[in-house]
Amino acid sequence: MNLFDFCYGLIHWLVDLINNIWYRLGDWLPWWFGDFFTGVGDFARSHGHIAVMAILLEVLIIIIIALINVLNFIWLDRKFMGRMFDFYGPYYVGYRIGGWLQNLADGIKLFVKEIITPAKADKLGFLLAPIIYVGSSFLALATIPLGRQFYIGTNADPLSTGVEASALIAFAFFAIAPFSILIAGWSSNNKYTLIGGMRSAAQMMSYEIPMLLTVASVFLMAGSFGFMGIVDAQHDIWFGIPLFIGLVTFIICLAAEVEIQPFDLPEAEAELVEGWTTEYCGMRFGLFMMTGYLRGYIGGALATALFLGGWHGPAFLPDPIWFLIKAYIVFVLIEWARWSLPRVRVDQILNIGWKRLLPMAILNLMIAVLLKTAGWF
Amino acid sequence: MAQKRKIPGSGGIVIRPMIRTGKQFVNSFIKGKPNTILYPYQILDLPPTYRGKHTLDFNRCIGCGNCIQICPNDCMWMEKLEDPELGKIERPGVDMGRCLFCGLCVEVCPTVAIHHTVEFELADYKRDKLRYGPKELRDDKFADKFKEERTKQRLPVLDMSKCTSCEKCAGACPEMVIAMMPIENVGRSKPEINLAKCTSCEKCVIVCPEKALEMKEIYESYFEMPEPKFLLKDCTGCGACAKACPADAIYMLEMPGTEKILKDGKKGKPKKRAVFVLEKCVGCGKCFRACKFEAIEMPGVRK
Amino acid sequence: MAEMWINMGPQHPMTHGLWNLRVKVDGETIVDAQPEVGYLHRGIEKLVEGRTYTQVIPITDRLCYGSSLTWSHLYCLTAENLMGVEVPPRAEYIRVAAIEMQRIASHLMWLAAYSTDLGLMLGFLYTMRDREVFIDILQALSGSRLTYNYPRIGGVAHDVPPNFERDTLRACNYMEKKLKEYEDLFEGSKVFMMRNVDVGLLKKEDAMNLGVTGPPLRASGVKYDLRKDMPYSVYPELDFEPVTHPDGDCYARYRVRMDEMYESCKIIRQAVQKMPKGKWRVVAPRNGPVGTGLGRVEDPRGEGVMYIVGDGTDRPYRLKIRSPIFVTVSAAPKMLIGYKMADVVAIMGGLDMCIGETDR
Amino acid sequence: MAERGKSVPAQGMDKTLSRVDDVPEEKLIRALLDNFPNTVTDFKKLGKGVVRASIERRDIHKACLFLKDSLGFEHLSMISAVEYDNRFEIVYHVASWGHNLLLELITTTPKDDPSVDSVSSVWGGADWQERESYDLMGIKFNNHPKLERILLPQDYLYHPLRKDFKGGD
Repeated sequence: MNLFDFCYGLIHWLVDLINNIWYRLGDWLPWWFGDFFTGVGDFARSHGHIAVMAILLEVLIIIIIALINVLNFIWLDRKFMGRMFDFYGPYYVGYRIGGWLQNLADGIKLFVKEIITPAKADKLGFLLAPIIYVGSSFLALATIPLGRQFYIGTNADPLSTGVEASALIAFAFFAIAPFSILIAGWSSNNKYTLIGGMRSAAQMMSYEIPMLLTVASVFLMAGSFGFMGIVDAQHDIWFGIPLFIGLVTFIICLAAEVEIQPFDLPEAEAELVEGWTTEYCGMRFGLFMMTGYLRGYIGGALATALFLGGWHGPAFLPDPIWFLIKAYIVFVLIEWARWSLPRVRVDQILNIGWKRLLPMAILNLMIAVLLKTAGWF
Repeated sequence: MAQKRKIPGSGGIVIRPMIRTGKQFVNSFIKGKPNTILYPYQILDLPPTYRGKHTLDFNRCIGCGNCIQICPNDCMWMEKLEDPELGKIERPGVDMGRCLFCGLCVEVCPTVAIHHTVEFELADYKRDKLRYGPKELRDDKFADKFKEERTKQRLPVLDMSKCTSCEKCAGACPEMVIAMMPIENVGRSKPEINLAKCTSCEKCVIVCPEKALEMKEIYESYFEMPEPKFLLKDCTGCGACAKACPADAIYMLEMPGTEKILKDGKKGKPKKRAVFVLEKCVGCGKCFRACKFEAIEMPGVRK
Repeated sequence: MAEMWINMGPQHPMTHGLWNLRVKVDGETIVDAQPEVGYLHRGIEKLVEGRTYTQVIPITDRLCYGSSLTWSHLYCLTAENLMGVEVPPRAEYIRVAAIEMQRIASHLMWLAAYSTDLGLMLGFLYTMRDREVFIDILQALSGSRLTYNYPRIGGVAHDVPPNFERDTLRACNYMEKKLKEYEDLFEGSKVFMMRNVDVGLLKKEDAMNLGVTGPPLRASGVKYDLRKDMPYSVYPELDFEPVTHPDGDCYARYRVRMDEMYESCKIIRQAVQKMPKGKWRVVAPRNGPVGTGLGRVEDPRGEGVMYIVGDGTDRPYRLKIRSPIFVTVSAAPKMLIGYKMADVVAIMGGLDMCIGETDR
Repeated sequence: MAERGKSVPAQGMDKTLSRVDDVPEEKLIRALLDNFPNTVTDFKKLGKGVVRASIERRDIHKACLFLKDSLGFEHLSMISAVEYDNRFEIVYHVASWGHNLLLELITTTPKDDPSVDSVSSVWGGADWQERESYDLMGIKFNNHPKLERILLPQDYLYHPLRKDFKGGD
């Protein structure tokens, strides 16, 4: 039973439950009114309607899981950072669960804050930037399956592979973010945000290439553009083992794409105040921040699916749990490096991207080609 | 002493810093606890020398106001009080909102009556509440608990009202630090004790027939205080300075030969003049401020 | 991108205080820079004229939040020079130990700020944690945590607390262990070296001409340390070595400060062990004579000089304070031009800005 | 990017060290007296390595150039302006690192014309210090590249360190 099947069954059951009352209501009413009622009920019970509802429910489930994970990530990040820095981290809000509720408290605080748009800002761009940023990230999220049967699908076939080329789609959506950052930086009408936006564009575009080259090696090995095919191909051996260079390159590129510490130049606190988010406040900033962690989650999930065998693991835990555990490990590793390293400079980050990571990615691709032609995969 | 630059190897890209932070993580999460002091629940240990809120010993304080004079921020003031035991007194209050906790008032106090406690949580909702009057500062027992750092010495102190100028103390002193100085227009002399050389042998106290000399504990002073200069020609003998003096260092003595002849031929009361026992003077300048005839000069003291 | 002026400050994470650095950038490269100070001008030189010699000490504490003790010590030196007061030897040793602890605390605060400038939050928390060790000792010594008000004209305010020697030696050992850790953390990291080496080059001639003093000067290869070259207090009796580095870049400044902390540990150890018994304070005269007094010390940030004019009353007639950073920051354009925008924080952070003393 | 600084020997004052060797204070006074016989009015040795000399203001720039170029006084420590009843004194504390000398060079200006020649062309570090003296004490420095207020706002009316300043609004 896959997620679609489950949702379909749930919606079907719910519709039947409601229809039970609905039809009886129709029986009591005059015939011309009762016919209308039964017509509506029949429409609700039709396959197309229930399938659409089921897909919406699937999306909702995936989003809720993602948001809970984002809260977990923020908490984990702060707590882990705190212990590494020799302090407690979140402590009092939600004392019994390790200060987990601190994030919710921060979220509420951001919700009730006033949203200020600078007087000389480009209003439309200023409003659109967070929407594009959040929307593109959620779209990338939608394509990632959490388990063999746990994905946003459209049929109940247990052997279905979901969306064809879902990995390509995920990377396409993942790469929209610099566009919105550039819009945010430009429309804020502030020199810091402008420089931050420009840096972001330069950085993300230069890191997109090595990242996609490593991903191409994975596609090559798996012979598929979809996550299902890629993860299924890793049943015997994770791609992270033969393509270790690719894994390293991918994680470094991921850190740059998600803009975390050694590569967080666009929002460099010391010289650019807060970079492209300087002028944002209230929940708009909250969205940016939340989406930053969401992108961290997506990045971890991508690395898991592409290199770490996805949901494959010993059978005592269900698929999604294995998937999330691996994603968390990748995230914690990135965070660990994040809090241990200073920030690199803008010329250095481009140097690293073009002079180190691109050759590594090409080398990785060559290894993949060799392995594939040798017939080992 | 030119150092060679250590170029970190490839492990320095990310592994070595991560090992360092990982060690700290293990130390503060698995082996022990973080270094943080959870402030409202745990409180930092403060040393006894910490300069927090003031406390005032009413019995020790003589109300000289030296603390008010030395305060760099003018945050202290004198308040007149009526105390059941001590009578009419003057004691200082402190405005914590302006105080910069420099500790000069504590250092300058001649009787070590004012102290700092380790209390530092003084924030309040209104500025008026930060003005701590003497009654709120009062803690007569604090000075006993406090470990005194300033050295004190038992020294003979003169009560001029009892002195008869018999000069026995000067004769008894083995160190020859007591000199009899004649007082102008009074016809008597007063023993002046060079306290810096005194060895506290108490011989002068024992020999004094009128018990005018008494051993008292005097604290060492770190500051050179201004000394009052008395101008006899301007003195009217009103006695305001003697009343104002917090250290009882000024005595009004009669000047023989200045009696007014009254109408009936009898002699009236003689004119008085102020006599300063400078060993007891704390340099507060109250006499200078009290004198309306400018018979007392104190350079460097504001009127 | 066209050239544009950017105001970094007065409210900016880079400034460590309240000043303004106007940089003209071409893309990310700096083509011109113009520091502006004065936002924190409190008129201390004028305030001093209305206070007695003793009352000035707490005011001079407020000159620099990072190293308040060295400034009040400098004022006391100057006033003693004016009045001709001889300080008892015990007081001198206590002062030296306290100043060197203050120097370590100040350098640690610099390291904390510097590492956050480079984006390493970690360094901030580690160094601030270890600075606390010395702050605690200074607190037990003087009674306060930031503005100590400890030196007096003619000595120091209190004698040392019990267990002072034990605590200080322990703190020195702890600090030397921790400094090794910092070296591991900072120099062992390639990213840190990438941000520091060859950044903010200040040539020796420029440094000498522009009046740069202190660690930035010694990092440019000039061996000049007032503690050694024009010794004051009891420094001639203590064995230490002024630290220099030939390179003149940000890394050299970092290295000089780190090595100075080692040297300070050495000095503290000697001062505590050699400390004689006796009085720690003499009574200073209330009125200063007519004349001038001069004090020069090696502040953690450079050469601090005070010039005092007495007119025979109990208040100073004029007190002129030479702030090392005020002069050093005028050399900032020389260091900044040609580097990237992100290097501004490294370069200005490497100078250890303290606006309290700059603006006075 | 600027090239890396060549590692130079730490002691850099070798060429000037040989000029004045024993009893540097007296040699310094003699050198000043020889070169400015008419304008150096007063001199005194204040302590070890500290010398005070007074010079008339018309020669201050020349004297500073001489001090830097010939005597090796490479460091201008401080410029302070002091107001007296009848004059302004501008005190230059000039240090020589090679000889461990500190010269307190005093020049006076009358009250109605407080101006001296700028020495910022001699020592770059004098630039801001002269601006500060101008700002707070109102001493005008001729030939200064940019004589503006530095600590106080540009439109401020007073020179607050003067004794007749009673607090502006």
